[in-house]
Amino acid sequence: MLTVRLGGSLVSRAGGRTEFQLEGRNIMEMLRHLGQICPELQPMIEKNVVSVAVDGQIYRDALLHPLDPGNEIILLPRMAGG
Amino acid sequence: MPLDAKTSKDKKTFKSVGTSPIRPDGLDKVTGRARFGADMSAPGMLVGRILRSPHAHAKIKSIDTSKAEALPGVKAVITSADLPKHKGADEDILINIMARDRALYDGHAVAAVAAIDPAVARKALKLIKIDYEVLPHVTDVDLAMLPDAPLVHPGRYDGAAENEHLASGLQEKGKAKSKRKSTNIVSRYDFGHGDVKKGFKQADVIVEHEFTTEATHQGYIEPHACLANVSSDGSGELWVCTQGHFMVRDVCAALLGMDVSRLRVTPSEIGGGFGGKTTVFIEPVALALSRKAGRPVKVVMSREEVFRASGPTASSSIKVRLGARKDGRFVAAEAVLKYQGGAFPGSPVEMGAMTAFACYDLPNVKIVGYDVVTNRPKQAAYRAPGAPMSAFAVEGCVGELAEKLGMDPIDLRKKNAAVEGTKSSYGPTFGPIGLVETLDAAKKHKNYKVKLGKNQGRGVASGFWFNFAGNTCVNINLNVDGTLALAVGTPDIGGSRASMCLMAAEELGIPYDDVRAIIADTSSLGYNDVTDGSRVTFASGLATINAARDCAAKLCERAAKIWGIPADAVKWENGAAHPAGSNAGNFPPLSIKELAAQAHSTGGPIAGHYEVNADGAGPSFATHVVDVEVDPETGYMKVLRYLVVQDAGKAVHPAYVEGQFQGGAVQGIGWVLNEEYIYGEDGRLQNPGFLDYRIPVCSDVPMIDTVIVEVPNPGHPYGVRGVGETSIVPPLAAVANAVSAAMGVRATTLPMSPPRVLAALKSKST
Amino acid sequence: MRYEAPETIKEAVGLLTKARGQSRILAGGTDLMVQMRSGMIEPDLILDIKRIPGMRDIVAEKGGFRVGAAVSGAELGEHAKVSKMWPGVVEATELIGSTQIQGRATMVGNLCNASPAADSVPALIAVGATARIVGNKRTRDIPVETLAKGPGKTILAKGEFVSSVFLPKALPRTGSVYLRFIPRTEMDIAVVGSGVCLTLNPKGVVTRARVSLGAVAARALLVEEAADVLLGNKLNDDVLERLAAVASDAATPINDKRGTVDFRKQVAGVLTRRAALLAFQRAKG
Amino acid sequence: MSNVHVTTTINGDETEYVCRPDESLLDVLRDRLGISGSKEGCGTGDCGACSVTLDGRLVCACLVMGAEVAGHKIETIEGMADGEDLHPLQQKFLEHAALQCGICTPGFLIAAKSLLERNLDPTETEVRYWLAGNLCRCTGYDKIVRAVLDTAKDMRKAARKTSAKKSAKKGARHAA
Repeated sequence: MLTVRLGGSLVSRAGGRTEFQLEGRNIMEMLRHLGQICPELQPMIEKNVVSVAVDGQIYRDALLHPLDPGNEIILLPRMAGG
Repeated sequence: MPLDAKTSKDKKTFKSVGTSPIRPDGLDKVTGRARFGADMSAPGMLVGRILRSPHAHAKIKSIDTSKAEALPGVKAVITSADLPKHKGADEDILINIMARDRALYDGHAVAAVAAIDPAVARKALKLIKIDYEVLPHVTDVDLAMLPDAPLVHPGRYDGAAENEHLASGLQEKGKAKSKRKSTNIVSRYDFGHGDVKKGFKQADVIVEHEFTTEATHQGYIEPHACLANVSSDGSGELWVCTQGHFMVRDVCAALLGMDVSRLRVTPSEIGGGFGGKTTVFIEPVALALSRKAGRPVKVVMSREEVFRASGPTASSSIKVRLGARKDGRFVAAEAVLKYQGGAFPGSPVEMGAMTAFACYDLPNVKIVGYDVVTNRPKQAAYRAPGAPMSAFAVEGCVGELAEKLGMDPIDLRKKNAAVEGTKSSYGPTFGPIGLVETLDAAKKHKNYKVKLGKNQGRGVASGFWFNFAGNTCVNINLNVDGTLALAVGTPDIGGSRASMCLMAAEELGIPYDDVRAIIADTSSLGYNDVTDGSRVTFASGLATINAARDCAAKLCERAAKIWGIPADAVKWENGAAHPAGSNAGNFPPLSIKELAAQAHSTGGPIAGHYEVNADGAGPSFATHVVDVEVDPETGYMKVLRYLVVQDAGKAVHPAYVEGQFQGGAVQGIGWVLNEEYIYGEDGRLQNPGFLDYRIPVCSDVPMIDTVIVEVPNPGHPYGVRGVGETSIVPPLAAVANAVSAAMGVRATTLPMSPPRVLAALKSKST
Repeated sequence: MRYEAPETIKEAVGLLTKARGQSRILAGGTDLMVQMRSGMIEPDLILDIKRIPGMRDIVAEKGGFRVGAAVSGAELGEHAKVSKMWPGVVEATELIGSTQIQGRATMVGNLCNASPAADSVPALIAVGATARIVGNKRTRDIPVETLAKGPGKTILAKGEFVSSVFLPKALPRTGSVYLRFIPRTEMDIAVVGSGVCLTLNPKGVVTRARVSLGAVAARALLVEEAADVLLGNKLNDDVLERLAAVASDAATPINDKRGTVDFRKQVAGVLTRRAALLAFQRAKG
Repeated sequence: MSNVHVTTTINGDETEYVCRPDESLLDVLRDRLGISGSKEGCGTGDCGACSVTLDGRLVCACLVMGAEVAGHKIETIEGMADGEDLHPLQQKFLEHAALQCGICTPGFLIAAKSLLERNLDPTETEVRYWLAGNLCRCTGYDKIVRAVLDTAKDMRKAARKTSAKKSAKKGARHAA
């Protein structure tokens, strides 16, 4: 089980929930599981508007990045720079 | 995947990296030969011009283009009817580049013409008749959130949930809940940890203020420009000034229903962007005109169009509360951020919320952000999008806390500074970061010791930016003379080609002048993300280093073949292949020039390449110190001295790193003192030009002192962090803190233009 | 649209008189080009007066100087004698725009553009300059403060144009100053401008004074009440404070993107006080 | 719209063109003659990216009419280097990293050259005010001002050397 915390607009979309216990060997599997148990987040996951911070590193478009129960995993909005 | 973390720790001495040679594109830029967006032409080229709404919000009842079409010399006229009707992600972009049934802001495009010359094009625009029904508008973020505000997108946002949140959110108690379903509040963002209620109970001192900032513009000197050429077989070429030509290709192809492979986009030299050229405005219009006219079409925005119809940044309204114990330790912090981002969702409030308290180690922190739509042009990224405004508010409170506690502002920041292992206010735990190092260097600097005179004040502020990485693809081709052609896919906006050449030269052990970098078009290289998020020196640099390693490996293989020994018995050192050890054999080294000269007869051309979705970008922190003098009779402010201290990880080309520091600081000075979007009662922009949109001129600013701190980023082979954006995060707060100190009253409204300063001084004395 | 570059005043007046539609004089062109580009005006005739003899000359006359309509700010600033006699006028003209603008923009253009915020106008009013109007029937000289009727409007009739400005001879112990407020250091339109010209007797008492304010009304103002405060007095703190108060009162500005009513009124007083003090110092020599 | 036929001298070359009366000199240079080193940042004289000299006087090409320059002399960025030899300002701008995006650079170089032709020993303040009509959004002006001051210093040194030698040559090439 992975402990996944939410930040940003994901929190209000998820009805205020900030933490989930999820299955998955990588980011893709984890997001798939999250979409199943929290369908309100499914559109955001599909639209690829989330980033994932794993142990302090922020990953965008890195669906195959491996995850481990020991990781600090935080879902954040996808960011844009200037 | 983090690359070669071990290398970055090992790599301590550099030959090329860390020097500041002349950039490869420099000669063309000092002689007028460099070709920017508007500098290209094509045979048979037409002039494209865009007609724009004079209304902030209006229903477009009808558009009659018949007279314009009949004008001799007019070759095409388009409206939204000539563009595909998209649904989904691209729809907002499509409606932003050409209004569909409502004009949503002053300057919103409504039609476009292509004609044989500018005079005919101008005449044709006047002949297009549009029947508008003017609708109520709203341009202010706080007004747009009121329950009875005019709606920018009626029915689109079911805002009931957001309104509930707003009503029950911190410090918002007592405000009436809206019964209306629709709203201008597009999203709500929540960040934080701990329990702020409990935290504030432990506080000995609490400061609390409401702040506002006005919208500013990136102010790049080159207006948007492109030249589109669509052939009758549907294939097209686009020459364009942009921060991301792959993005332009993909978005334009999607909007116009073209195959991506049929649209080749070549980036021109880019005359500044700062985030403002990370999206499309005129490019799909130029392509659509060219497709309809069957001829090349050049579209160049006027400066007025740039201000009215490109993407300025958000204006904001921010409330901050910060509590500390007597010893200066922060115990609780909270903020509510409201950013308006113009006519479509996507204001940078989420990043404003994430960066707001990122400099500090906070046990209890709560941040709420609201993204709000208004009748203004859709905002675009501007250098560390969202962060300067929230830093202005937070650092203003930190400054006041220092005053109240009687503590040195740098000491107070150091006491609470985020360090490696700190759980950030936006969630993730920081790796190795350099905030404390910037604070120490700032305190040691001579500027911090200068005694201040009458009406003078000193301001300190720190700032943070994430820095991005992302999709990157680089090629290196070995030329027959042993020099290298380096192709990168990220437009060079401030000297990045020089940095790439330095890193390739470093890796291969050859002179800097033997590497020549170009920005390749979309058909010559794999996909590259936009030049944004301070990612280029990091990500394209990382890819360049790895492409160079790939090249070196192939050079070793070739030498091994020539020597008749296994490839792993050859190593690359100082620009030549060497036998790896005495067991490998006794061969004189083969230099890159020797290998290149015989490449064609020993197995063919040699090239290195690397493609990656990079990660491991290291955050960058900065601390700025500024002294100002205020004329108490006129409110005029003079910046006396300015210091930027920032962590670059490793400065590849130190002169351009300093340039980024200095440029960001001066943009920030403009934002805090005089730059603002001024809207009239009619919702029209009143200052769409450089005369009344006042960016700093040369005589407005002093020399900008810099200190480059280098705390290596483990995610990069050389330790590089991005540097472009962090430099604009602290200045708003730093200057505001200095002006507040000089005036003796806190500045909470930006810009602090002289009338506002004088009014603040008056309010103090009464 | 037609471009003409006549070589005599007579020819120029003839072209202007005969022209149908809008005509515009081209001297420095720094306002004309901007107005044309923005679509604000579409003149039928552009009359370039720079090829008419005398238009680009500064000529000594009756102890003062006649400045041709096409003399640029840079040329005026390089004229040592004018700069020495009327530093306030030269400073004001040199404040118009950047170095580049200075290479083209003219004092007469600044005057005829009739902007309430024109920098050179309060300075010209303060020194008692006159403008020479040439036309079909007659040539006349008028005080500069009577040229503008309101923003963008002048008393010039069809066929007329201003060919030169005359700066009178300065009396001994005279000092002229123009100060303006802008939020930046350069490249701005005056939020408030103040021109002061003082003449002292050997004891340092003001015997002649003219005070003018810009950007605080529909046109540049000659503020006689302010001059009255100075007349017969030395510049002590009390006089200066009264001067500032009178100048503030005389200002009837509007709120706009460049400043507020309160701000402009206060700064009108501050600048007039500072300008008077500086003019006093200059007059003392 | 009646076109105007103009004969003028651009970077030493006698040049003829026809233009409409509403075209600026900048329009003519860029769109009719293909001399595109001067840039249009605003079209209203506020940014200085189109700086050229007209009979030796610094102006914004966007505020000069194409029709009015008959018989005059125009110098643009394209005429600044002497063949292969860069003007000392061009060289110093490169060495000091006084450009980032480069769009304002031609205007700054022309303006700075015009300053040094008048004053070979400007103070920092004089440099800053002279260049106040040239906007740069990238550099914060620091390195530009340093490059100009450093060029002036070198050109003064060169001028002293030349005059000491009483060389027949007319001073340092660019030190007018």
